[in-house]
Amino acid sequence: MHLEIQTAPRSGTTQRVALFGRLDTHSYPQLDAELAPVLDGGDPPVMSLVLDLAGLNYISSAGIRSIFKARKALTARNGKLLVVNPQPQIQKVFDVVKAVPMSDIFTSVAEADAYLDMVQRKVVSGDEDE
Amino acid sequence: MHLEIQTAPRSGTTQRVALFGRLDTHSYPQLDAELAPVLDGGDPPVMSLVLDLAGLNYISSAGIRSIFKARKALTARNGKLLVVNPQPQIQKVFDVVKAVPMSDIFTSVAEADAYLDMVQRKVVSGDEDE
Amino acid sequence: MDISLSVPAERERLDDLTVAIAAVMERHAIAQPVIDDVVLIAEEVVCNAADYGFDAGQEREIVVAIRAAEAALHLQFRDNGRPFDPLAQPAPDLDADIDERPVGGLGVHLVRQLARRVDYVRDGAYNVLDVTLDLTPSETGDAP
Amino acid sequence: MDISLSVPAERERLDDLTVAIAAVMERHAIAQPVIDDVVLIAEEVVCNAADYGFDAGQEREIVVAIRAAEAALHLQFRDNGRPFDPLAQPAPDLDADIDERPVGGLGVHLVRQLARRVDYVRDGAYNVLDVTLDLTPSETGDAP
Ligand SMILES: Nc1ncnc2c1ncn2[C@@H]1O[C@H](COP(=O)(O)OP(=O)(O)O)[C@@H](O)[C@H]1O
Ligand SMILES: Nc1ncnc2c1ncn2[C@@H]1O[C@H](COP(=O)(O)OP(=O)(O)O)[C@@H](O)[C@H]1O
Repeated sequence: MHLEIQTAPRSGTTQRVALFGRLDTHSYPQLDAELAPVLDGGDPPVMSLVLDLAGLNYISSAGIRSIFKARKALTARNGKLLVVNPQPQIQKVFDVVKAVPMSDIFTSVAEADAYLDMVQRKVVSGDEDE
Repeated sequence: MHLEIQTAPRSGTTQRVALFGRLDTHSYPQLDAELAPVLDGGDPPVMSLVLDLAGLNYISSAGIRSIFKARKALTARNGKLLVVNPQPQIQKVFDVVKAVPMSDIFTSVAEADAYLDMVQRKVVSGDEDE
Repeated sequence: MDISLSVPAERERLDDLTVAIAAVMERHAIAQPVIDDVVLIAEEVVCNAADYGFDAGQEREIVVAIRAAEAALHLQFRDNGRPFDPLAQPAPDLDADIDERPVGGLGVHLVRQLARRVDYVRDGAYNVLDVTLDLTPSETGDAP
Repeated sequence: MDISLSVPAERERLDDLTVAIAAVMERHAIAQPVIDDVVLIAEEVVCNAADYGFDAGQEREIVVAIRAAEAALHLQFRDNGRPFDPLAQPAPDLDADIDERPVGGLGVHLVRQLARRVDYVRDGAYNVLDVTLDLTPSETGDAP
């Protein structure tokens, strides 16, 4: 009845993880454990983590802390954490604590994928802004 | 979400009433009000009241009191109160307070009807025990 | 499970109490018949306190504590109403002719019969009623 | 709605509290977003008390009282932990570079932001935190 985590097969340097249920003070260690190998890297390391939150009903500051930690680990190696389809309660909490920049929140997996493709093309063609 | 009462069209001197939900300290006045005209009589008066409890999930002493009152009103004019299909919680409470004699509890409406038919035939043919 | 709930001792507050108690027991996978018994006991005790326990205008409070331990569920009711020992009440005469019996007086009897054990003490300004019910061994009372 | 619930101030007891609170609010037809906010606030306050509020071995208790009145829901948390005034905490710097911000320190901020109003007093041995939330007019808080 608490948190369920579905980790998709890795696709290139992109990893999709879907969360269902409640990410709170009881369940955040489960997410930390599931994300540890993803954040540790691999060869080549995961550069984009897409968190699909369509099935997540509730988040508290303990859950925010886990997502924040994941985001830091990724940005430290110039990677990205994208969030897809947060439900209203989740979006509200994200807004209050500014957990994820607005530009990293998408309303569908397809939209996030399109964004990642675009970034990828920029990197390959060498015309990335920074 | 509380008590629902379905009073069937009267059939001869038999009245069937089905209860759904909870018969407790909040809802017993509803049953008292619904049964008042039935117990008042009519011409000819109701002689058999069949309470169908298949849909009743919960009863407390306040509900027992209502059923007890109805039973008294009927037996005062040689009528009968039969109970059909009490669920386990109801049966347990009935047992603890001996609310209705075992012989007046039936496992289906058909069984109660058959019993009433039999009593009726006895009355008509004049060979009733008492 | 170790929670206590308090409401004004009024009939209108009964359902808040029982809904909350039932939700906690469901979380701990307590069997439905036990939940039904607890709700029934709470209804009988709270309604009696509300109906008979207080003078008009008196501040009325009732607290229910629930604790599961071993194969037992412990309920404690505590109210600040007039002293009333339900265990001192005569049992109703259930073997009397059913048509002669009074229609009421069954609440206290129900509580005593459904419980494994009931104890009463007057503790200062409080009636304290301890009610113990059986749990089947699978109902741990310790949900994750 | 006028109920208070008390549990030992331990993380393991949090869900008994929130499940019971949610059940009572559902009965009063309180909107789901308000229930979510109340559960979140309870989680933040109870976990903070459990994590930071007590010395090892100290008896730890936390009480939540809920009352609905007019267009507001009033929560009161009362614990016997060390004095802690959440309103005296500096707000986190949310406008700092997101990659430089600390990962924690958001619980108290969330509580303050979700509530219409928060008041704190130390009352003898107790921290008393009053939290008021908005109800939409259709949420009467007075179920039948
Ligand atoms: N809390 C109480 N304080 C004072 N008197 C009580 C209390 N509870 C019960 N009584 C008395 O005990 C009697 C029996 O109660 P009960 O068995 O619940 O049946 P009923 O409420 O139908 O009379 C009541 O009629 C009342 O006189
Ligand atoms: N009940 C409490 N008693 C003592 N200190 C507390 C209490 N609650 C919070 N604190 C302190 O306030 C800080 C901020 O709490 P909070 O905003 O919930 O974030 P976090 O728990 O992630 O640190 C905590 O790190 C702690 O030092």
